[in-house]
Amino acid sequence: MNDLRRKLLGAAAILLLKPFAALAAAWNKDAFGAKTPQDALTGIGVGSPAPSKDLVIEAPQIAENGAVVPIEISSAIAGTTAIAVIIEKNPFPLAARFDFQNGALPYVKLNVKMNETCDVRAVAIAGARHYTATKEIKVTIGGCGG
Amino acid sequence: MKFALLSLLALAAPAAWSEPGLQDVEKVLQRDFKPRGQATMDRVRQDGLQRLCTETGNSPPAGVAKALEADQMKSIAFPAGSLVGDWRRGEKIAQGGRGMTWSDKPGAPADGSCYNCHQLSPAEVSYGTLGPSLLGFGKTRGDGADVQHYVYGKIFNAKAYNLCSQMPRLGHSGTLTPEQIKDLVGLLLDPASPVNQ
Amino acid sequence: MPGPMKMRATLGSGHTDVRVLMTHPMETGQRKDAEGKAVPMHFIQNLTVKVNGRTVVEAQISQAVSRNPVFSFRVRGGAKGDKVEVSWLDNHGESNKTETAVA
Amino acid sequence: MRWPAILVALLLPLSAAAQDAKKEIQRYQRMIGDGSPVELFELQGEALWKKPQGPRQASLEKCDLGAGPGVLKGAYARLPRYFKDTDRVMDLESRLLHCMQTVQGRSAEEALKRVFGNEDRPSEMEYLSAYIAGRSRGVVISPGTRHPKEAQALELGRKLFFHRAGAWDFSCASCHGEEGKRIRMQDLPVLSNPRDARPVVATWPAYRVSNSQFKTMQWRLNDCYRQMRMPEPVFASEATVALNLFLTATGKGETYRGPGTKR
Repeated sequence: MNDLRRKLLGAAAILLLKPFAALAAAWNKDAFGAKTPQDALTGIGVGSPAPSKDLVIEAPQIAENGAVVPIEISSAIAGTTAIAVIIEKNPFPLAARFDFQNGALPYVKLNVKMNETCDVRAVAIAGARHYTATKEIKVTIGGCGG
Repeated sequence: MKFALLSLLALAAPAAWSEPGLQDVEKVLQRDFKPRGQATMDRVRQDGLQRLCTETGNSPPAGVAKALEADQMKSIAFPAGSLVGDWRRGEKIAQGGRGMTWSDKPGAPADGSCYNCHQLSPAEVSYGTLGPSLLGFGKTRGDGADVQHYVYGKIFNAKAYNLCSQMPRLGHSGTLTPEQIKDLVGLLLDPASPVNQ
Repeated sequence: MPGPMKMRATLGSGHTDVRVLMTHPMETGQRKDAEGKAVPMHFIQNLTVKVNGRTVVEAQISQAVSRNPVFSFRVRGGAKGDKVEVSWLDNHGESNKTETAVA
Repeated sequence: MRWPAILVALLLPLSAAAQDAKKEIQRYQRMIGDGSPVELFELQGEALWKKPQGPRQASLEKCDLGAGPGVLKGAYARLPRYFKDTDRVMDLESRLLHCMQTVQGRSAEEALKRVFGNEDRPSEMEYLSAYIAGRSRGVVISPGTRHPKEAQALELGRKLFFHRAGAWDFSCASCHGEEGKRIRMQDLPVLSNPRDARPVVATWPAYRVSNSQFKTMQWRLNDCYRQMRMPEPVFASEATVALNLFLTATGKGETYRGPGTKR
């Protein structure tokens, strides 16, 4: 196969992929690929967030199974425009980032996977200010384990 | 009066079916179960102990129980020397729940499923309660030869001590090796084991 | 073809509750199938919630979200009949969407 | 006077911690129930129920689950029950198997090929049971117990429940026979006791979050026997239907509110 043909095929592929690429561009590859909680924070542009009682994580302290851990996060911090969820001991700690606009309240409930017992960290972004809250969730073994 | 008598008769009329006996149940099991992996059909055939415990609702007459417990005791081959193995390995064996099912690889080392029913190390909060808590077991009893002997024997064949115990005969059934049982004895009795902290 | 989605949007006190279920394997890339072959990573990356055509939530998610994801959101105000639309896009370029009217 | 005080002081921290753990587990279970994808399985089950399949290219819409051909409302809540056309007591899965053969013309072998799904692909039985059981929400559970064959199955089920066998000497009652016990963190219902059996039969079949799959009652019994270190019960066999009838009859009178969500 000659070089020109390969290049042409490549160009065609890029053209075909373009619509998807444009859509998928909003996925923060660096932050989601980060292997430490700190790198994940850096990846979403958050330096050292301040602990806040107005950012509330509602979750069970004990999960019978790490495959589904329900977490509810709400922020009472004025001007909150985004909430991120970081699971500190997961191989890739950043689990999700939600951006709220046009009347969406800074609230989300979701189910996440947890590799082991650890802190779940919520981060709220309110303009240039960043806040955080954590909650430890124990992941246990349920059932017969066989 | 007549009406009442009639309905009584109707109740007393022979049912169109008869209550299944133990033999019938075993026939049903033979017909409706199939071997898979290491779970072969010989497992549905009850041994004398299983039969007696089923028939008596786990309360056999004391005399019979004593005799059969003595039989079970004969099945235990106590190794010579110290029976206290490595508690670290014991903790792993106690945590795991694999072994002896049709989905387990035949010949692969099995676990003890201990935490399914017992509390052991205080750090493990997910423990079952079907059996008694064994937290601090060696702390109160020491680790002398008698205690070692009792713990080894109980794990090897719990039925030698209590005929209709719900605890599996982990050594007798071929689930755990003598080495593994020693490691579990270590977990329970070693003063350094987390169980005794 | 992606499996079904299901959404419920109801009026709460001063806000609208949106709950959406989506069928998706959310594969981490770590799992092996019955034949022992590694199952490739396959997970939703983007999620968009719109009310009457206006985007209200834009989410980026990872493989750490549980299989068959469920999300709840809240939107200030709202009225019966408002049109809520949720769409997702995964790392294979597959997508799906559903819509419902606020009840 | 000082004795009880010391006792209380000694016991309190432990029981308080145990109470907290129990409360947290209940919270966990409530939260996974709130965010359950069960409805997705019901939707796919409905599509499958209406999909023409098999040599006859027929859907299952003519299948008689006991309430008449195609009648789904409340049908699940009255299973297992005796069926005249087969002269057998049948549960949902055994009846579906029958319909796949008689209505759709499929072979038993083909219909039985994939009765339990896995993470890569759920089974037809799982989707269908989600949909059909869901059509009994709000209906009081009342399986058949009056026909002689039903009475006989019920008695066989009771016997099986207490029958000890297998490599580990277990019966169902080994784990489900004593009040207030648990395996690991999981409470064990005493399934021969109506109080415990009622909420269980009211919520199976169910979505299991531990493997993120929808599971049928036949699977539940199958996996119990696996953990009991027994050979495998034949799918939809008389033994499994009898055991299912025993459990369901013990829990009768409860209003069905499944499919549920389990650990």
